[in-house]
Amino acid sequence: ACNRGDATSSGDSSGVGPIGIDFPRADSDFWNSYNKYVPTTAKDLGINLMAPTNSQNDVTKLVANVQALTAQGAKAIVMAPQDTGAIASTIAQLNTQKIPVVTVDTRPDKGGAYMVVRADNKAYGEKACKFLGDKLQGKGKIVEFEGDLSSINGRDRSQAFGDCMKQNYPGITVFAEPTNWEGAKASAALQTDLTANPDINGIYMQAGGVFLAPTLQLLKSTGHLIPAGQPGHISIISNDGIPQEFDAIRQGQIDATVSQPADLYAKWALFYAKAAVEGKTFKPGATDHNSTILDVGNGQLEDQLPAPLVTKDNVDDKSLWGNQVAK
Amino acid sequence: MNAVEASNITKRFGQTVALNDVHITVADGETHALVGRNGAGKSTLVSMLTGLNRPDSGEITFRGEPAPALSDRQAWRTKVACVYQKSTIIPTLTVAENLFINRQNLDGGPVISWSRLRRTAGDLLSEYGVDVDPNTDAVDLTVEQRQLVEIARALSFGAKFIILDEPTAQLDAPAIERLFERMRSLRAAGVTFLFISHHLQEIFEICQTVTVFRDARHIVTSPVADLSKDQLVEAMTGEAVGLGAGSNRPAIADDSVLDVQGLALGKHFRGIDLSVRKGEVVGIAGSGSSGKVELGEAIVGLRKADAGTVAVQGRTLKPGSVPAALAGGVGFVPEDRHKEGFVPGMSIGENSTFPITKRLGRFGFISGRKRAEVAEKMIADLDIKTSGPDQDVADLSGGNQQKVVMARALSSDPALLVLMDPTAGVDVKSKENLLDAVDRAAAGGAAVLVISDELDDLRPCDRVLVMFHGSVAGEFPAGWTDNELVSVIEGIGESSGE
Amino acid sequence: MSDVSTPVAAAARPRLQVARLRDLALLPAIVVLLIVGFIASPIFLTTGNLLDVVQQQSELGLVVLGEALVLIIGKMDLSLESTLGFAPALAMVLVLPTADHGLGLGLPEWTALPVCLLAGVLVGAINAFLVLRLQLSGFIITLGMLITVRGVQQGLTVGQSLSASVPSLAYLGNATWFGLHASIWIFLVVFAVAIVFVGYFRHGRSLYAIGGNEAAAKAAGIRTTRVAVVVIILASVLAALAGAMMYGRLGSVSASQGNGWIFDAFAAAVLGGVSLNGGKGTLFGALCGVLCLGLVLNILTLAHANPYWFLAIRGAIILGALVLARLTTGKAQD
Amino acid sequence: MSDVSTPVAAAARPRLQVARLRDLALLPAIVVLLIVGFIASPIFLTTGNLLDVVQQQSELGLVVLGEALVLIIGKMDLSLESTLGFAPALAMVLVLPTADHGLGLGLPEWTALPVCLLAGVLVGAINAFLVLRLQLSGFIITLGMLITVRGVQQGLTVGQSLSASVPSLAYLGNATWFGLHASIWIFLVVFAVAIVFVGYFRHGRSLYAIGGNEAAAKAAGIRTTRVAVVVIILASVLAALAGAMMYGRLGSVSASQGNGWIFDAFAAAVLGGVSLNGGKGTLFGALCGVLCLGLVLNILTLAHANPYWFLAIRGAIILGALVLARLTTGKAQD
Ligand SMILES: Nc1ncnc2c1ncn2[C@@H]1O[C@H](COP(=O)(O)OP(=O)(O)OP(=O)(O)O)[C@@H](O)[C@H]1O
Ligand SMILES: Nc1ncnc2c1ncn2[C@@H]1O[C@H](COP(=O)(O)OP(=O)(O)OP(=O)(O)O)[C@@H](O)[C@H]1O
Ligand SMILES: [Mg+2]
Ligand SMILES: [Mg+2]
Repeated sequence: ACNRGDATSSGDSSGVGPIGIDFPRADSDFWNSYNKYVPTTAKDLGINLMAPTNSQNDVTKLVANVQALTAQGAKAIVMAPQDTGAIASTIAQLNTQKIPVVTVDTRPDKGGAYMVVRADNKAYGEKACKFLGDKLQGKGKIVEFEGDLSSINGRDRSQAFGDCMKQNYPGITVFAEPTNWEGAKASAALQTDLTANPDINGIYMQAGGVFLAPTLQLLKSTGHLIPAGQPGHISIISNDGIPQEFDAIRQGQIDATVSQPADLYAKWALFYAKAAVEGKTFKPGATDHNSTILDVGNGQLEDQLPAPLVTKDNVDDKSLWGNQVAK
Repeated sequence: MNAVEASNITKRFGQTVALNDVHITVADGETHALVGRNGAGKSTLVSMLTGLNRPDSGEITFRGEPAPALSDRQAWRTKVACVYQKSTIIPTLTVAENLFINRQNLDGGPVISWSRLRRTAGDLLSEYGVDVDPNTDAVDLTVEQRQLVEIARALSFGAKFIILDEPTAQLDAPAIERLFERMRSLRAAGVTFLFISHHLQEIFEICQTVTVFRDARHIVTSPVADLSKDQLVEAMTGEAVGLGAGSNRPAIADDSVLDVQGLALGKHFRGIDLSVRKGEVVGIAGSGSSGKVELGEAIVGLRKADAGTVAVQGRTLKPGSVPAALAGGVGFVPEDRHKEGFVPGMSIGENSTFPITKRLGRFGFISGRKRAEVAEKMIADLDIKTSGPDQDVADLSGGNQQKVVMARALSSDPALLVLMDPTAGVDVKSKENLLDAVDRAAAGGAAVLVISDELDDLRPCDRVLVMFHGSVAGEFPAGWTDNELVSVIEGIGESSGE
Repeated sequence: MSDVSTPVAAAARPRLQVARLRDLALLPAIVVLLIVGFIASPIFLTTGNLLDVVQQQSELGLVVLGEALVLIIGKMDLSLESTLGFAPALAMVLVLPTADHGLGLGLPEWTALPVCLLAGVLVGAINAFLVLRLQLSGFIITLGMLITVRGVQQGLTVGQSLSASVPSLAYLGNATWFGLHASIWIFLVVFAVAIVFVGYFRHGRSLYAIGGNEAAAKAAGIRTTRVAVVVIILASVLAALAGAMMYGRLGSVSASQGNGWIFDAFAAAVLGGVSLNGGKGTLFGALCGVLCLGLVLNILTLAHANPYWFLAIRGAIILGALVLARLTTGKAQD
Repeated sequence: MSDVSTPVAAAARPRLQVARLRDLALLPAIVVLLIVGFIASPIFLTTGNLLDVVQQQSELGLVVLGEALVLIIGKMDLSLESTLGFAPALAMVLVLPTADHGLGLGLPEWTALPVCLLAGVLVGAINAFLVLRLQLSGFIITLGMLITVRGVQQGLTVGQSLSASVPSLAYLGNATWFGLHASIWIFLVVFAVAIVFVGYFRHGRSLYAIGGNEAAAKAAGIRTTRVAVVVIILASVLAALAGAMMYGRLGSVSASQGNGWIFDAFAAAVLGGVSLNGGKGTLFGALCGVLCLGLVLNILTLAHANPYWFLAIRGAIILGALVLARLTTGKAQD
């Protein structure tokens, strides 16, 4: 710790900024990919990026980090608040200091961000529901691994999936299992459910990074891991879009995933942060990168990035971020 | 008027009847002795008389008024002060605060003045001749100091009725004498005492009336002057007296078992040379600060000496290692049974057989049957009052706990037996039992070292060494008189040995 | 077992200082942290930054105070971390309309703060009943309560963050008094009062007596059960108050508010010399512990420690502070 | 012998049984759970389902066994939950190529399991050194180690889940022996050995003596420090073994593997009657505690309890089991 007076560590110190960024966590595959995209993207964009902080999924740490970043002269802040309510007063305060905020992945409940960059988590749930519902032709039993019930993304996915199932596929029974984003809990719940209902024919996992390996392992050891297309196959759809999911799709172990674009998150978050420092403004409407900027209320703009459904048909698409990282 | 009158008191603990329809009346201004064997129910009665416990049935009055409600501690404290047998010192607080616990605001104001508290505590301690810094954490006190602090506290309340439950068990002679002087002058000022002790000569020294309990029942209450010592012992034990039957051990062999050379430890003792032969019983006497206990602890490995050697049966022991000492054939009774004597929560059987678990089965396996056999034999030998070897030691009375500690020391048939204050808190009959056991061990060829300032413990010794300020100040062959021993213990007498 | 020949009363002054050293055991560690922080960033030693640290620690500080009091009487309370979220959440669902994820009971807005504190009383009273009356193990009971209380919050709020505005509840967490955040004042004043209370008042001292030897305290006339009940409830109320302040500072109460805080609370208290065995340690020490943890985090943030190694460095610093405190005071801990 | 009032030796048998009652305190709760489970789902009482429960609890079971042993000697170890993830993760990064998030050191694949267990030895040895040698508070030291060890895992793996295949490490977690999962065998056999060891063997009994009164144990010739070192290291090794089994069962080691498990481990041990004060409780009780927690979870899963109230129900059941155990045995806990 002898970088006295030098809070910047990557990017171009003559570039735009300095821009501060907080990583929400460093213990999940998805966020790890995002964390790795950030510095390289910053360099490409000519941003003077401050060394990132990490709030370990704790809003009080996030608030403290933001205070430290502003004390060190951040001109704009990129964050991914996992608790979207509790960040309200911090954002309000940053606004009074005229420091624009870009949030990634989540939208602050009270707005106030310069731009929100995210994919629609409700859409994940819906896509998963439609895919599974059609695949099972409206009949059967599905186990759903819910994320942490107190996380907005987990809740959005659960709600959208549940509502959609109820409306469109009343013939399907959904066993919603609270997992707290823990693979071990998911595995135990699935094992119990399979014992009680050997005819389970679908699984929806809300985070491939957490649930994929335990699920496949359990299916293998209980003799339920039957490739797609063969009788007895359990249809599985996941969320995240990590390389391991793509492998599993290729091998027919799972059917699909919704790719949550880690690379685009990094790219567009930094892009908007830079634009904010440069004083640019944006309006609702279609963008040049295949997405739409929406006004989600109170003038809060949100760039909803595409979150493509990945199946056997498009799993080798080079533009998917999961195919760009070395596994 | 009676300071206290308790009638028809019955108390059970589970299956044990601790008090069976007993009564006691302590008249104003007298010093009343309560005696009885270990487990007779004395301490249980004390807990009733001080409002810590409610009798199952029976009635207690103080000067004719019914006892206060159990929850009204303040009212109890105005009626009676007490030194309990179990320590009521709070180890994490300073001595000063312990002395004035729950009344730290000496001036009655809301805020505590610590400097005033310290001063007052210092005064109180020096008044009772207790040489302790009031700022010491109580956890650092020695057993004796702790006892003195308890006594000073109880006396400082200014209550007119004071109960002392075995206050002298862990005091040396001068401290006991100071306590008695104090009690006499308080009695002259009209204070009433209920005094519990297993030292019967103390009863005759300061008490006017004595009540005897046996097996949870009241046996007799009588003026002390009307009873002989033998009658008193008979009332306690229920047997005609056959105590003090002299020992007839075989002659002492020539080969020495314990050889201590040039042993020294900090400020406790230095230059100690000592040897004890097979079948010989050697006593070490001395006051609390003489270093005798520390010497014993260094011999058995509880402390590591700075210099010198300890050899048992010709083999030098690794300093500061109890396992080495045990392996070398040492058995011992530590000074503080609560601290080092036994493991509460474990049974008598286990506690008494720790050193010999190797012998109770093969490959580290412990045969419960063998253990029970050994334990039952020891329970019979030492007359431990218990429901059986599976009883938790924590549920025994103090004296019986001490016997379990003795049983542990004897379990390995040691070549050298080191006993530190072995009869503290043990009743007369049990004391005989313990000393008999010592005798039997010596007769069986063990060398025995008795470290105590209890003259009764030292009487069976073949010779007694007296320590004073860390060195041996004198040596007496059997047949010494109390006076000559005590004067050397206190550093005022001529030593006959040197 | 120690020396018979204790120094006599003349040595009182130096002895006292040695006894006090333990409370100050963290000071060397704090000094080292201040130096390291100064090297790490020029921002560190500014008043603004240090006040930020104090403010950020204010809620944890109240929880630590409550936990330290409970530890001093020889009990423990793990459920404080759940009370931190449950109490304000309950207050909010009671006053909020259903549109804001409330229960729509229509309680007047001003009742929110009292209800929040009452929720603290409730949780504390249940703990006290189970632990003191039924004599169940405090550890496992309050662990069960930790789970239950958080679960009830999750159930009541259907997992939602409550971010509607309830000004009366938010007031303490975002007001400014005499130019400083109200939470800083509350934190420091409450601590100061508590330090004086347990240091200089008979009832305060009785906490130490109870923790040191309950039977002896009872024999000395201290109403041990009553004191313990009051302390356990007080700790819960402090946690509820901290929860309200947190809502004021952050603008919402999430279903995981306080998650994992109990570790930090214990860490701060024990780091500051409070013993899990009861009867030992000072509130001043606990205060130092809270500030120490806050400084560590602040320095790591200012120094932009590698996010992946952040945790390891943080843990290593805590271990280092412990070893340092041990070596400078020479006292064993427990 | 002249005693009149004490029950005679004939009463020894019944006394023994009363003493043992505490170990069986959970049996009524388990019976109630079995009945409730049977009502909740016809599947519940099938061998398949009950074996599932045992398998799911096998890793927690090993951690509980380790924790119970440490608690019996009067210490505690919070860092076991981190060792559970760290040990297998370390083994994996050492044998895996960089492409699989390893360090690319090229250690042979078969070394993974020994390295994993050695990692347990290492963490345990550091704990033992700090707690026993430097005499620092076990709680705070192992809490510091919990953070540090997890942090080192996060640093080494750059936060990644390791899901590459390392068959030697995975073997114990997914093999089948005599028609049952290897993990079930390991869990039950290790527990059985431990129960017999601490119940009937000299060195085993010494754990209780140390926890009950360390000074007395020392005076009885027990090498207390040596025994404590062995127990603390053994507990870490058991956690490492559980970590390897978990990898085998789940197919990957995530950066948060074991996160929060220490609460469950303590809950199971204390629920089963093991005291945090040392010297008390049996391993059979701890085993019952583990199974109890597993049954609760299993029943809630089978009954498809409302996810939002899941936690609250779970907490309430734990509290209920405690109160039931208290009422049926009439013994206070600690
Ligand atoms: N809390 C308790 N639980 C169970 N039994 C008890 C309890 N307290 C005392 N007893 C039993 O009651 C009986 C009387 O014990 P008490 O302590 O009153 O004896 P004592 O006369 O004071 O003996 P000593 O001279 O050894 O101190 C003993 O058998 C003891 O085991
Ligand atoms: N003997 C003691 N036991 C316990 N704590 C003590 C003791 N002496 C002092 N303290 C602690 O030290 C702190 C201050 O003590 P100090 O002696 O300075 O008191 P004081 O208010 O200056 O008294 P005075 O003004 O009468 O000298 C208090 O918080 C108190 O808790
Ligand atoms: Mg007694
Ligand atoms: Mg002063």
